[in-house]
Amino acid sequence: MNTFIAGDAELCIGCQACMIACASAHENISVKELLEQRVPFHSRVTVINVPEVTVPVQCRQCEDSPCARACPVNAIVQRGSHMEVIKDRCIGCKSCVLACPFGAIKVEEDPAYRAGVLMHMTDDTHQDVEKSLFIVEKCDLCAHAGQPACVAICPAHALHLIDPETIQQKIAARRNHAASQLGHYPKGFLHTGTNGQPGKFSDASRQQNR
Amino acid sequence: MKIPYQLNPFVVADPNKCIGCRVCELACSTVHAHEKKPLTVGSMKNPLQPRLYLVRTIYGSVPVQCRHCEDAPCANACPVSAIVQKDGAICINEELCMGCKTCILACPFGAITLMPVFEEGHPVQQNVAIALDEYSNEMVGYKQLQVAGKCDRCINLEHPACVENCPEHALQLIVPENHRDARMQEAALSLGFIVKDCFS
Amino acid sequence: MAGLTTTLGSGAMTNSISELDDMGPGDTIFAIGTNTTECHPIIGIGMVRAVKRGAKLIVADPRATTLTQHADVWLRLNPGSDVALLNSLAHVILSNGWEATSYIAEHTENIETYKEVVKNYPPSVAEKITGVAAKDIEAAARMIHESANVATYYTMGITQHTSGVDNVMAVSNIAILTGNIGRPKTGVNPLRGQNNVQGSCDMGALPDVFPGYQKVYRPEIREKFSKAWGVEVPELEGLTIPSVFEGIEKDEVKAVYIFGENPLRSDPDVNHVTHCLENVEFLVVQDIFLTETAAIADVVLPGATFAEKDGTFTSAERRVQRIRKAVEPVGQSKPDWRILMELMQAMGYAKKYSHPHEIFDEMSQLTPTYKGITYKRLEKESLQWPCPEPGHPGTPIMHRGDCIRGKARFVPAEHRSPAEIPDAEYPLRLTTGRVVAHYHTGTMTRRCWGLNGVAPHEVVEIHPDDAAHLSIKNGDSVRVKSRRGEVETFAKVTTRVIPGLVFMTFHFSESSGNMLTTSACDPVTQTPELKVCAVSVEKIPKARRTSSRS
Amino acid sequence: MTLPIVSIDKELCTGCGRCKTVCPVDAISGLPNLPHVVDASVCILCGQCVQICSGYDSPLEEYATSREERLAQRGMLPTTTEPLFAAHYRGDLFPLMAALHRKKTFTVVQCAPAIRVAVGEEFGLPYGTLTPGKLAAALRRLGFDRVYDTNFGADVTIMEEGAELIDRIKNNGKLPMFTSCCPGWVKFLEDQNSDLLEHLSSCKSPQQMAGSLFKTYGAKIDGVDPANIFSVAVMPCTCKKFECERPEMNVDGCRDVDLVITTRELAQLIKHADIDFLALPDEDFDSPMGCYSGAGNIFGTTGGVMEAALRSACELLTGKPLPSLDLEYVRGGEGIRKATIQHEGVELRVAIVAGLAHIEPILEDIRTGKADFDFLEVMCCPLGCVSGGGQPKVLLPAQMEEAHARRKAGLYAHDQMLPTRKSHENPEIIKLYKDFLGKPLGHKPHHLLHTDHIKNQGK
Repeated sequence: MNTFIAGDAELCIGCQACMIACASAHENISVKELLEQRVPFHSRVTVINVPEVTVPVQCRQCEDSPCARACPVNAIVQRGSHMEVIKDRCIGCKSCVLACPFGAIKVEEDPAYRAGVLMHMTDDTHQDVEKSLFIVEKCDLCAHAGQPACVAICPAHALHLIDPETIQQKIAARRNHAASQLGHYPKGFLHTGTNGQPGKFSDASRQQNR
Repeated sequence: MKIPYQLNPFVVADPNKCIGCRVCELACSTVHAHEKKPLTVGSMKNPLQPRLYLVRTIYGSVPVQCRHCEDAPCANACPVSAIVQKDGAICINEELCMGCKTCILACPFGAITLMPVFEEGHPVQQNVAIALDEYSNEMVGYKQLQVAGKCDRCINLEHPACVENCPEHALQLIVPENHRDARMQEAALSLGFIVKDCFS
Repeated sequence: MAGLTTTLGSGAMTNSISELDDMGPGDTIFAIGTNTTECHPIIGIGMVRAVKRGAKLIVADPRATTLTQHADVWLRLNPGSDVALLNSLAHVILSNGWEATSYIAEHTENIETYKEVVKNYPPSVAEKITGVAAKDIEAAARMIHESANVATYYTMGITQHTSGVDNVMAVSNIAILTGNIGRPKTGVNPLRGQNNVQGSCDMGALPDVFPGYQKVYRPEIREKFSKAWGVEVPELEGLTIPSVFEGIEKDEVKAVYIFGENPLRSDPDVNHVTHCLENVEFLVVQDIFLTETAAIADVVLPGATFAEKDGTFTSAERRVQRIRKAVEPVGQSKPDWRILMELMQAMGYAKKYSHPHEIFDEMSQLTPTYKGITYKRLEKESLQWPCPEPGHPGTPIMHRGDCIRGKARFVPAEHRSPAEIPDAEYPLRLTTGRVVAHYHTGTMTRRCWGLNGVAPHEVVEIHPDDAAHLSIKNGDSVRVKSRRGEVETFAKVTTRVIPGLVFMTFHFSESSGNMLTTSACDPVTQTPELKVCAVSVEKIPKARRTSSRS
Repeated sequence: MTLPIVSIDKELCTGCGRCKTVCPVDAISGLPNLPHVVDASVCILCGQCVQICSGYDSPLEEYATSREERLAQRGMLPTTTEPLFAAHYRGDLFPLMAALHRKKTFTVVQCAPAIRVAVGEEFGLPYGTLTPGKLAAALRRLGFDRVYDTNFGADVTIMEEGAELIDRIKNNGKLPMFTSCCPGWVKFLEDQNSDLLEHLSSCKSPQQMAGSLFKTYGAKIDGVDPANIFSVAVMPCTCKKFECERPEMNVDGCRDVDLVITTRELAQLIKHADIDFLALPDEDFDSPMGCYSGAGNIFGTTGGVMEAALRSACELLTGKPLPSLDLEYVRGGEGIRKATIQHEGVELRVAIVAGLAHIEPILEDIRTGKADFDFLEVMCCPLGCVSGGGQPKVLLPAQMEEAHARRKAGLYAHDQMLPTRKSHENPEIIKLYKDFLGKPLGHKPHHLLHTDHIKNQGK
């Protein structure tokens, strides 16, 4: 089972610290240099603030990843306990963007590299300029850093790293709870109607009791 | 005010809605045929040459066309830079194309094909002679011009013709940013429905 | 400030922020005119957590915010109708006999006049003015009544109106009517917009007071300061910002010295402000960056940043905190106190200070509320004023029993419409605010890679109905116009705003919402009505798509 | 057994099923994505499936049948360049070309009203461009000895059908009376609703009336042996091919009409003959049977037969002409339109059905005696003959509605331009009755212009 990060809508205040942490965690120079070199800001997590809810959204590391299945060049692969993009393979076809039900995949510009595609400027210059490289980016659980930056920074503790162990524990705890709840139901709660058993007041039961 | 770069929009079809009627192909051919309106079948001079292709399988049918990749392999592969980005679409400059077919090999979607060129119903010939057969050097005519053709998302029109004409509304113009925004909102709303205290 | 001073005797937060951490079942947070989670995120976290623990939340805001998602009652009022809403709450409370009778009898005055006024605001009437359903007003009033403690928080949504003082007094009236004052988890709490705005007000950065809000008009105060400083302090009060601009226009004000402000972006009706400052004879600007205002100054004095200087900041909850220099000032920049001192010396006043604590000591000796606070004490603790004598523990909660001014006073206010109402030419109402990533005119935050990254440009929020009517789609370039100017920005189509209302910030100098806002002011404080003005929005025809590197 | 008139090519059909949605009699069946078939026992040959079909022979795909073979199978000329579609009708150009080549055959042609507003489209003119002059010129260039017009037949139809209606009203005949111009409608009644056949007018359709007059009245004028006349009709309709082949459609053993080609086939023939249609001069149709009124011309669209009939019937009943000849209230287009005409004390209640798919409630009303009208016009195709199965096929379905509306507008525009706008005022019609036919519904007209409709006759 893959590990993933989930946002808690009950606690998130929409401060976007996770986005900034994410963006800088995926760059290998200081923020001062980022600013000086005008490196574009790319965050793999997005805080959604709509009237109904405020919560960060990122990749859920699906087990049967629609993005990976949609990719025509196998640029999205399972690696360790998450889905990862192999940048060199990506051609920017956006099939994964189309496929992802969470909108968690972005195709972003990397101005440091050229894409080899000429872009005809239709504005005033009418020149052909070489386009930057565009590649897919998605949450990689900060695999390079050991701990997801967004989870670490959230001042509201609204981001949770959910690993297989956590989820198994949760499932077990809830099952135990459900089982113990069953003990609190009134005696004979299964006698009526369901599961093909005759109800307490059905004719069949009455005749048996007689 | 600087307008942020937008990813190239593209057209995609919903296989669950597609009935395989090929109207998209007809519409596509029509707008790219440079023929005068109106278009009744009898008035057509050139053969139908769509830039999207209905694929029929045992599971059903769906048209396939160009995704306008950001790092388009076709453009990368083209030795004469005949494939460029223009108005947010990857377009082929037919003047420059020499029919080398590298782009066809590069495209992972099969969205590019060679198209014989016609004008007013007649094949456009090029200065390439055709030899009679394997043994004779006799010239029997000139070869028809053929260029690579693919979806240009109808950048000169308000809406792509295939999207406009699909009787089942199976084709959609996807603006990646909007698509993502909508999906993310849905995802956020779904997180809002998780039971209380589920993370604690 | 003026509103709370009139009703309670002090214009600061009555209670402490940390009380939010103790709130739970039985407590209610009443947030009016504040987008706390975005503008005061740390307090916002406190509120959201309190709600999770079981506290109730009443939010009054025309716009959907993160706070409204957590609200038990959301009073979605029309901008500028706060007085009507608050009076109606009082009407419900009074007509049900829910008022705190004994507290009112012992500690307040003027209740009868107040009753006279609010009786004209039954929920049915208020519904017409505010757009809030009568049942929601009743529900909010009931919630206030049923809670053991109600803490009220407000910010610029209350003050930045032509009826700002009335709004503040109406808020305060509700608190004293229900006896929610002078106890933990209650009070009237204006959240300040800047880290040290409380401190600078405390220090007398207002036209009519000396430090500690000691009025200039009182002779004994003037005498005290004249004696301490060895100069005759003038009897004349200073000018408010709008009066300064008026003075420039009348050629009465010859020189302006601005520090730590960027009025070319932060003040309403920017075009007018620009005109005035360009025409004043002598303009000095002291700032840490070359802001838009500094760019037109005759002299620019480079100030030091927070990390480059020693001193104190006083937070919204009146907490005086010691800050320390971490790095030396860059280049020619100097701490503000040193620049002012050198200026003072150059102008012939020979007093010399070597460290901010000397200035602090001088000030605290002259200021009763700060008298017990010293740098020495601040080494170990942070103190909330009033701290009138050495050894005093400070005052986390003000107005215990009687309030600062003696008896809390009910000051009734009638509803007044905003200064500018939409018409055919400017059919939409603009309200302004902030986004979480940016601070004020973005002078500092837009120079941060991350903060500018999450909010790189202005957007105007517009309701889907209005957008459809104007053929505007999400992300379209639009032009927003008012009688005072126009800006270009991008549309964000969202139901966060109600139909007829659009929302913008003032963080982005290239498309500042303040190009549009009106300079109509509250008659008492001269605080401008930044929260309501009439605008029109139109789509800018799409240019051909170009590259980001154009 | 000859080729079926309307059928679906299994190789080209993608099974999209859109033909099913336009078939008014549910004659088409098939599973999604699999080739569909037409049930000939139900099909009324209206050709709407041909018009909607978009399953074409892609040059990018390989088929078992080559294009040449496919053209031959369909009876189409090998020079045809247009794309081929799955739903198609039988082409009949080869026998026509043979007849035109036979020196001693006297070839006569008539064209339906809807041809003159549509044939130009096949040469790149805008939808609905009116080209009667070029049409006549083209037919003459193709070698027809006489270029007559179905509109003349339509005027005759008005004389006969109008008289029949008046007769039925005056003599308590079976009412409401149904028009019998649309062969699909007639076939539909005969095959599937034979209990209502008595309502159907006994008149032949304008095509057949004109055809029988060409070989009698016309033969007499030109002094030719009717057996040597080859009579061709250019029709917007695929069912007309069926109608002309009906065994009872003859006079004394001479077929009324020998061959029907469609508008599209005519255009293919003109192109095959290398005639530059757009450069042709405007010429007149031949006299006498190329002379027509506006009333005859509007037969080409829904409500037109009704309007033409009313223009004459009201005047003949009362002796006073209608105040206005533009009877907008019958110019519908929506499925069912009903109107009541009051003129000089005479009240006529009429109903017009455009598109056979809308007929069921009307038939139900007639059967239950609830029908509140005296005269019913039915056209199988959505907007009448302008949208017929043989008309130029609009490539994009989205443009169909516009094309039909423009053709319809073209017909009414032509009507307004013509010197005579009432059938009974057409001088050649007056002359025809005076010199040849006698009185409407008389013996000779009965012999030449009327027929009996019999259950399942068409099969």
